[in-house]
Amino acid sequence: MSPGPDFAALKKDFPILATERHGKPLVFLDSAASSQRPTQVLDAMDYSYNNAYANVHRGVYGLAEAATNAYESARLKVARFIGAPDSSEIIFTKNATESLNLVAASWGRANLGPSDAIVLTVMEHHANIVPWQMLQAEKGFEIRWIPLGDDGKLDLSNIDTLLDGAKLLSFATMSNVLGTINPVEQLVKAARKAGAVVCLDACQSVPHMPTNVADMDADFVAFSGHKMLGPSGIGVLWGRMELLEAMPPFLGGGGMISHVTTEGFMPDAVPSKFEAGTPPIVEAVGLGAAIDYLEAIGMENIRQHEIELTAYAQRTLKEKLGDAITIHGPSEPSERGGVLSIELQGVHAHDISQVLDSHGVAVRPGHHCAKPLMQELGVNATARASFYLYNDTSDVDALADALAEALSFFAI
Amino acid sequence: MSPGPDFAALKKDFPILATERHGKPLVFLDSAASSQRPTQVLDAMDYSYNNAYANVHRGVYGLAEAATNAYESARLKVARFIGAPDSSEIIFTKNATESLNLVAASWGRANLGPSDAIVLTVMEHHANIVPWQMLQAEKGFEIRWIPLGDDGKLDLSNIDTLLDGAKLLSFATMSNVLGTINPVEQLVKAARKAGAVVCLDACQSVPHMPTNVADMDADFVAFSGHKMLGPSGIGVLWGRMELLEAMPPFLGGGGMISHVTTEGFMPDAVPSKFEAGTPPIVEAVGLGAAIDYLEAIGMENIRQHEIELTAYAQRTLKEKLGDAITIHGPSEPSERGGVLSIELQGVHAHDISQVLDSHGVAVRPGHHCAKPLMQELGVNATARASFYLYNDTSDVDALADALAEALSFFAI
Amino acid sequence: MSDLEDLYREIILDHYRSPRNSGELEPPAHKAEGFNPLCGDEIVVYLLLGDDGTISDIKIGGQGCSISQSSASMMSAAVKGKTPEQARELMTSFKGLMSIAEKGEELAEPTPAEIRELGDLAALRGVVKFPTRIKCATLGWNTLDEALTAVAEGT
Amino acid sequence: MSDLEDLYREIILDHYRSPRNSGELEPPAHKAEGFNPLCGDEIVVYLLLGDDGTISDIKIGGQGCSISQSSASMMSAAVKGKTPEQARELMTSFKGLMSIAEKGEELAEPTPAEIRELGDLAALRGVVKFPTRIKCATLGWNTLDEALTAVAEGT
Ligand SMILES: Cc1ncc(COP(=O)(O)O)c(C=O)c1O
Ligand SMILES: Cc1ncc(COP(=O)(O)O)c(C=O)c1O
Repeated sequence: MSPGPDFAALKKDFPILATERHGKPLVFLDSAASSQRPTQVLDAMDYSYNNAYANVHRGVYGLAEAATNAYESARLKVARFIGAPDSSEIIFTKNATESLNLVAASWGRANLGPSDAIVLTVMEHHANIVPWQMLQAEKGFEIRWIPLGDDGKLDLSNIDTLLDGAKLLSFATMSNVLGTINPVEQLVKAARKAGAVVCLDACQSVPHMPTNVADMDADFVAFSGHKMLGPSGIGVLWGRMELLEAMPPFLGGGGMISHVTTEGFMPDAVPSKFEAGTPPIVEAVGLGAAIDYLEAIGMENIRQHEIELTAYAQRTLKEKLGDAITIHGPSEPSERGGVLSIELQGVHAHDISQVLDSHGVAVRPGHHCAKPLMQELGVNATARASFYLYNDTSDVDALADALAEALSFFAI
Repeated sequence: MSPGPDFAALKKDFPILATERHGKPLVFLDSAASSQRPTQVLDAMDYSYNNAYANVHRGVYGLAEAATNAYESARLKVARFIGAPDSSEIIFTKNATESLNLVAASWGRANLGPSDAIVLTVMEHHANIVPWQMLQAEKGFEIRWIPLGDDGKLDLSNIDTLLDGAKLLSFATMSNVLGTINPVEQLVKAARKAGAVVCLDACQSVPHMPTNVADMDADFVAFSGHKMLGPSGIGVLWGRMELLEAMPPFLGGGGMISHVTTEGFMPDAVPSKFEAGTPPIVEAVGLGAAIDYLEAIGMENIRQHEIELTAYAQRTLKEKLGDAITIHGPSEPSERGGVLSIELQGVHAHDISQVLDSHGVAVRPGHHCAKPLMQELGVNATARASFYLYNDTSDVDALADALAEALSFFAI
Repeated sequence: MSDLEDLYREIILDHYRSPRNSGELEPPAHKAEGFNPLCGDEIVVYLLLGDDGTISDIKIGGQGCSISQSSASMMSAAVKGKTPEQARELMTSFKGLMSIAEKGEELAEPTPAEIRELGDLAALRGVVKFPTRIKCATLGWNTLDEALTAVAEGT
Repeated sequence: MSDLEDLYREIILDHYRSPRNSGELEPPAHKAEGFNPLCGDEIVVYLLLGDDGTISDIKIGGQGCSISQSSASMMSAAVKGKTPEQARELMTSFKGLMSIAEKGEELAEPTPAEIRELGDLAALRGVVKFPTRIKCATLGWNTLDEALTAVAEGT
């Protein structure tokens, strides 16, 4: 379909995609929730466990050094992958949710008071809402919301008013429900003008397109390993060094101190300061291998592949299902990711997903952890189909066929 | 050596133990920092990734259900393994450090004020010190310390005075430096008498001996997967249901809410309330497989094996190194775990470990994240050798030989 | 019959398309709201007790999938005219059908008599094969349970 | 020569066993404390500047392994009588030997002239093969750096 890498050939790297459901080949369309992973990633982790595993940082014997090197190389890879100026600005967490909680609990608790305001958007994932609401209950600041506009995009007509006097703007680079790619440059500029710190929930964009945190000019960027071919159990927070250095620690424990007495403790330098306890050692190695895999294909190519697949899906689904289908989010494929939130007339999302499963097609029903957005959209659930590099037009065809079946099954 | 399972045969389940260092077979004696893991655990995780992986809880398609079942079965296994009355009391975290921070940030922040006191011991790991010091800086309560007595044991002569009016007693069931097994029953009874909540850092005991949280009559119990043959990236907090239900959430995000609007959120029930974001899905499966492996051998047998190995090590090291060696901690093997903190006359722990490594023997030098204890002992580092089920007398012999070499290398 | 057809029996689809007792009741009727945190389904139960202590009126609001909607619809039909105790007994039978044991109770398959009592609701037994859907099927019941508690506590 | 012997050269063991400039200095001498968070090693540097602006006296306290102790001992001997600038130049050469580049600088192997200047310290080059030990070798230097900064800021 696209020039460059042979996307059709990639499927064989993902053993799970060769499995069956109810005697039908698995059509996996839920990568926005969590991706699958290639053999290369599992092999790298097994290699680590079987040849170079020990706890990191605190050992001088060879195995501990090898494990530490593997863990720190993963940090270097992540830094390079997202264009971080300094690899010490990469903090490994357990998931993007923890990354965002870290920003709220450490930066937020130190910087937000009752007379302050922060700005979020109504299309945020709960991970970028609830940590702020929890802190709000403690500190009493105001939360302002950028509303939804047309075609699944944000309404930025009042952005300067909303940002006026705000200390923080935190938003998703790409909506996990609508696929909308938010205008990072415009938003960051507006935030800078207002003097606000900028936090990006980049969970849905980092896996799917080139990322350069320096170019984006953000202060914090959060994402998860499991959505980008990496293992479960690891997330990333990138932060600007000056901010990270000024922030108090988040969790306390081993590895994050330089000294402890019964009287008190002195935190270690960044990033150790924010990595209390035994980190996700082998998960970092797996994430590093995932990055190697993604870079070999090329993030530009992946983005291009997904734009084409999204365009094909929009066309095919409309052709096959006509007015019975609603696909939320921007109509222009280049303005969105491969995340299609679908409504089917007279068929609840839960039931769509159930019927699709019986055809081997895996899509996710629900609010996708974005209830305020769902309320805005006036729906309580959508069936979400999301693409990744291993999906192709045959998957879209299977989706269209299965949706047609669901429609006829529930037709009155 | 012991009747029952054939411990000598277990080594073959651990591929890393068949690797070499500097042309010498690896003698891994650092399980107190992190254990190695058998093929069975890696196979279970690979199987999950390759056959039953999807994000948990929020999908209705088959793969998501299979992943959810696998994740929840792991919870059941953990509950059974530690004798938890209700599997909903098992919370999966990223490590024991997060588990203890959860208790401090959620229970502690809600329950401790300036006129309160909590009690810790001087032999705590930083993971059970720093979270309380961080909260102390915010809330201003008093921290009282149970001092060290003779033979590496706690001095409990003033325990009732120390606990008088205290709201919490938190302590390690087994010291990761001294190996001391603390008298849980006596301490919990004293705490109950004083009306204090009891939190146990069971990192070093759960992997090595039978655990029953109901019998221990504790309120919270924390431990890590990676020290008990499980993968990195997963920890456990068990808590008593009434307390967990009354506690505010810890991290906010997807999966821990029942409802969210722009105005606020309603937390979900326990344990979801405390599991924000995509959990360590496959890590839980790996931990479940580790528990299967441990149970097949039997925790009583493992404990017995380690008592015998510790006795053998105490004897052998003294014989070989005489007065040049100091082994910290209780002299009686049945009162301690297989954790030997060693000092060698005229040779710093760092150098011991370096020389031992050149003989293939992996031991950890340093303060073992227990600086207040080190200060108490008057040393700045020890070389720690720690045993697990895969160690045997040949490993102890290799340790003794390598220590003798280190002594002669540094002899004046 | 495939699992899917077993799940979506005709009677279920019928209740889904033409829900019984759909609507709202004004106070003094009691109201309880239930959420399925996994999928966003919402059920609102409005409950009015008559002078004889039986459920004199019940209405169901909210939105959800065929399973949660039909189950709530069937439930409303089944409990109308019953006392709170009878309604709760029915709930226990229904949860038995869903393989859910109440805390501290043994899991008990409903007896043939109980199944007869369940009527249309018995058609939901195919749900058992789809564990995540069990929450859909029981959402209405759990919400009814809350409404009954609210009535008893006079809140 | 094995890696281990390359690491623990005789001259290193000599400085470890008989550390130079061991002890304390009273104020007005400046004092800085350094910790290696990984292993617990501690170095205390006491520093006195003469009227000519050179390091007129230096003493080393603390405890640690052969590498951190010998490195600090060698350092104390090497910087005594030097100006703060000269001491810092030496530090840069030493860090070059340890393959550590200062922020923003290219990693530069020390020149033969610089190595001559380093004297006994050059014996520590075997440490490079043991990355975790590099922190031991540089602990004294980093602490000296702090002491020099304290002097400059008059704190
Ligand atoms: C936009 C967005 N933010 C945050 C998250 C939370 O990520 P995780 O569950 O890995 O913490 C997700 C994924 O669920 C997401 O799509
Ligand atoms: C007694 C004790 N408590 C807490 C911890 C912290 O465990 P983790 O690093 O897995 O969070 C450890 C292990 O390092 C330990 O030995």
